[in-house]
Amino acid sequence: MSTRLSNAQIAWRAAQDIEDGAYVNLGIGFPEMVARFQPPGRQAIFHTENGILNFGEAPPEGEEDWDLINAGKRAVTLRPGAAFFHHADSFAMVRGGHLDVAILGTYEVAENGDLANWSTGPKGVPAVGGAMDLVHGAKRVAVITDHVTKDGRPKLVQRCSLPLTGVGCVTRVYTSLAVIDIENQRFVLREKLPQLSLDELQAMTGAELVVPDSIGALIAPEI
Amino acid sequence: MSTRLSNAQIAWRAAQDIEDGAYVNLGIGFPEMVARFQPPGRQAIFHTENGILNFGEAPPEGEEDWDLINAGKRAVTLRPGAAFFHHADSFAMVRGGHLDVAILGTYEVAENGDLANWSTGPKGVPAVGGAMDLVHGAKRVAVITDHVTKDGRPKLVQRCSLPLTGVGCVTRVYTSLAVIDIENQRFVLREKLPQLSLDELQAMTGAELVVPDSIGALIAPEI
Amino acid sequence: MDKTVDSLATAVARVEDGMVVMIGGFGGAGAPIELIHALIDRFVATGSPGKLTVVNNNAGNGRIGIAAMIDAGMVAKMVCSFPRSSDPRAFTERYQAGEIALELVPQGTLAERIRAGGAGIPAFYTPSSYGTDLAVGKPVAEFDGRMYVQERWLKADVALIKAELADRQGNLTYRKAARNFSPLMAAAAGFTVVQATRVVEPGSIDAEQVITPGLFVDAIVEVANPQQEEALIRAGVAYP
Amino acid sequence: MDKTVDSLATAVARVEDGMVVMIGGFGGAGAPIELIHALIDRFVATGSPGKLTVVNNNAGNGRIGIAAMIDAGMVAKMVCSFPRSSDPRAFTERYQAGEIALELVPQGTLAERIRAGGAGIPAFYTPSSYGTDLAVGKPVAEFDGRMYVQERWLKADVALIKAELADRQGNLTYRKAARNFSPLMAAAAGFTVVQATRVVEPGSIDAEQVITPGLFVDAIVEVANPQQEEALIRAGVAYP
Repeated sequence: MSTRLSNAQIAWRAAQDIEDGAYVNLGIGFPEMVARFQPPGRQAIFHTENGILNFGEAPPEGEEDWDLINAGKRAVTLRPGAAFFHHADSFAMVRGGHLDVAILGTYEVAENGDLANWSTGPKGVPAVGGAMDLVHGAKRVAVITDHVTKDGRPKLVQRCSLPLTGVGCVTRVYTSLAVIDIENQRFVLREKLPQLSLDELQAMTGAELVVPDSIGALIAPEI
Repeated sequence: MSTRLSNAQIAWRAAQDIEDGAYVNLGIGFPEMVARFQPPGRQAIFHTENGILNFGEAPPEGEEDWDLINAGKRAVTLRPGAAFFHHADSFAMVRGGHLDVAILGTYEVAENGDLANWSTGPKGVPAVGGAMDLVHGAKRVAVITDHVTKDGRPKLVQRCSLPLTGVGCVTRVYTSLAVIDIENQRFVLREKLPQLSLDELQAMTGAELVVPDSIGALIAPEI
Repeated sequence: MDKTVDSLATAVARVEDGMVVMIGGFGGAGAPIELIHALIDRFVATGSPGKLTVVNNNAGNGRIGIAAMIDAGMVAKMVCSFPRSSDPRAFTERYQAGEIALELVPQGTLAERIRAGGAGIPAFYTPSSYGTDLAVGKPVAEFDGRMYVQERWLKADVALIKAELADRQGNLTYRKAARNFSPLMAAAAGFTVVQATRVVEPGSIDAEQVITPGLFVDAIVEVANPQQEEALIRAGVAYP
Repeated sequence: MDKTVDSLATAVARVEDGMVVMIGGFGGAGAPIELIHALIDRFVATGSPGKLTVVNNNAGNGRIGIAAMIDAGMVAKMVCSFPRSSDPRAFTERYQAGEIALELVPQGTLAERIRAGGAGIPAFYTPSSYGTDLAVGKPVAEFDGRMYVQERWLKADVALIKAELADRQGNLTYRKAARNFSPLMAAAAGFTVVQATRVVEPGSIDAEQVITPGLFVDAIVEVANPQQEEALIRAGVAYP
């Protein structure tokens, strides 16, 4: 058993919490992977910022229709019951709270629910896309992420050091080591890898973990 | 020759100023009559608040489709190139200044362009409909009206005494006696019935008429 | 996912005392008569739901639909732009007796407030009503040299609307000018109930032609031959 | 009334130095490549129109379309949400050299600002960007216990958009996700130019299926086999 979940396993875990019939927006990149792991018998309906509800997987290579793309500009297909709409209607869905779940990647997430996932600072060309709308859009805003950065620093912190995407918006974090809710501006541990001690997990977390009496075992299948 | 224009003749005169291809909203009731008098070779496109562009005349009695009505709840037909849209899009057209002309009836219109056409005071049940949007909607907001009330009082006044529909919004008034522009908060006479003297017209007008060197003859066909 | 329910009574079961209910339609076009009458049936049988705030462009006509709700005594307040009709007596009588409240809103502002409610826009500025009695007490602001009135979003607990086609996921089309306020209300309500003239399978409505996407819809009941409000009024029908 | 014009050059003739130009499309879907290239042709030939402010979700990709406008030196400022792409070098080079300005706007706020521009709403409140660097200097207000940022409408002198069908009165349909910002831009611009894959007679498009009603459209040019931006980029094409 590995000492951390792979990205696919984190995505798998996040997918288990999505109910049948939920309306879901998956951020560009890593979060898109969540769509692959819907539990049998459940079918979420995926929204993309550029104006499609109920799109499906990518078409076979060579069969792309470049007028049928998602927000990551990747070719997609339609599922039965799909709808097109313009950008203002699309973000009315987002901002109006009509999505059940938004799942985003992140650089940092703080115990007060603040999210920083759009800018690594003043260098380079800034680009925000739909992130600042999505964090206020869904009934549930979840983050999927490695628990620590590539050089081992915590991504779950007391206060974000990078430019914020949104204030107090995240409610659940799925990491490579744990599932953590944000409640009353605290990180509340819900599940952790069984082989990992609480002390080890706390050492890799940049803010105090509240540990309830009962926590679950974070176990993902080999993918 | 009559000493005043009939309603049909006032509507005819207003119709002469509508250019080919103009997008036009006609208020409920008397203003609807303007549509009958489009000059040969010109075709305006009519908008109705409840979500139709390019509707046509009423269907024959007995052939009404009550899902195809105008803002006055009268059955209409479609012309080639018609479009349906929802109420917010319809008033986006109005408020966004996309109509060329709105023609409204009125109780009073003041020399500062104020319009009072929705309420005769605190008695009864107030009802405003789309009037307060239409007065801010069109590039040109015109009024058609008798020059005086049924009991002979001026409808063109210094300041409105009735509750306002809009502030400084009217640019032209077509009456049973004259065509008058509102410019720099003054009534500027453009045309009058030839048989009417300036003094007679001024006597029936509740604010001073500015009279340019050249004014036209208001002559409408017998209708 | 299948949002259809098998009866009008089930469809309107979410409406409770004191709720804000948006009802689609402009004149007879788009009025969900069967949903409204199902609500009246429940009120007559149980005394609930009462004390409702109803949002519609008008305030009922004749003795059916919203007018019949008012006659039944279910409505505490109307939010509308034009509480007049060919036969406005139901509202007029209650209003003049002080038994029903009225929030009068310019039609375009009403549409935009509902649109804002669905779109997560808590407030916006409009030139409409500036300087008039209907702007009294509202914040005003100047932008680019012109004065505007601040208006707030309008939301509802439940919306009752009438569609032409509905697929089981809730994607809707409307018939002609019956569209009017309904797509806006579907988005502005916490729970949106649709009576559809025909229920079809997902995929039957071209994705390009969906007017209301399914995520705005919560319950669908098929009413295959819906009554037309205008026709009922002209026939002098009273409900119940 | 016939809004069609007979050449791309005529279609874009209204664009002048210093104007704000909205350009439809998101990624390759909906990018009006032929209109953009007609504008570049005029700039190359005459040195005008330059100093443009361009509004689009992105800031060009590869060496065609908006990226080619930037390469040609026609663009003084980009208003966009995501100035990155698979090949962002045109914008990146100019931006890092300080030769092009950037107004970065969250995507939903960009869409809503354009919608507001078309709808006569000078300002509105949104939760998006509250408490972030992109809200610095903007008015904020509390509604129902939550904080919001005030945003202003966005209008343009000219919009360049790509439609699937256009009738001669300007009623439009779009192809799939090529719809995106185009209906909003058509309404927010003083003069809206459309390249349509097929021009049809009024009445050919079902009134229920019109996405952009004709009153938002000023000039239409038929481009029967439009180039697809994404396909051009993958083929490594550069313009001119």
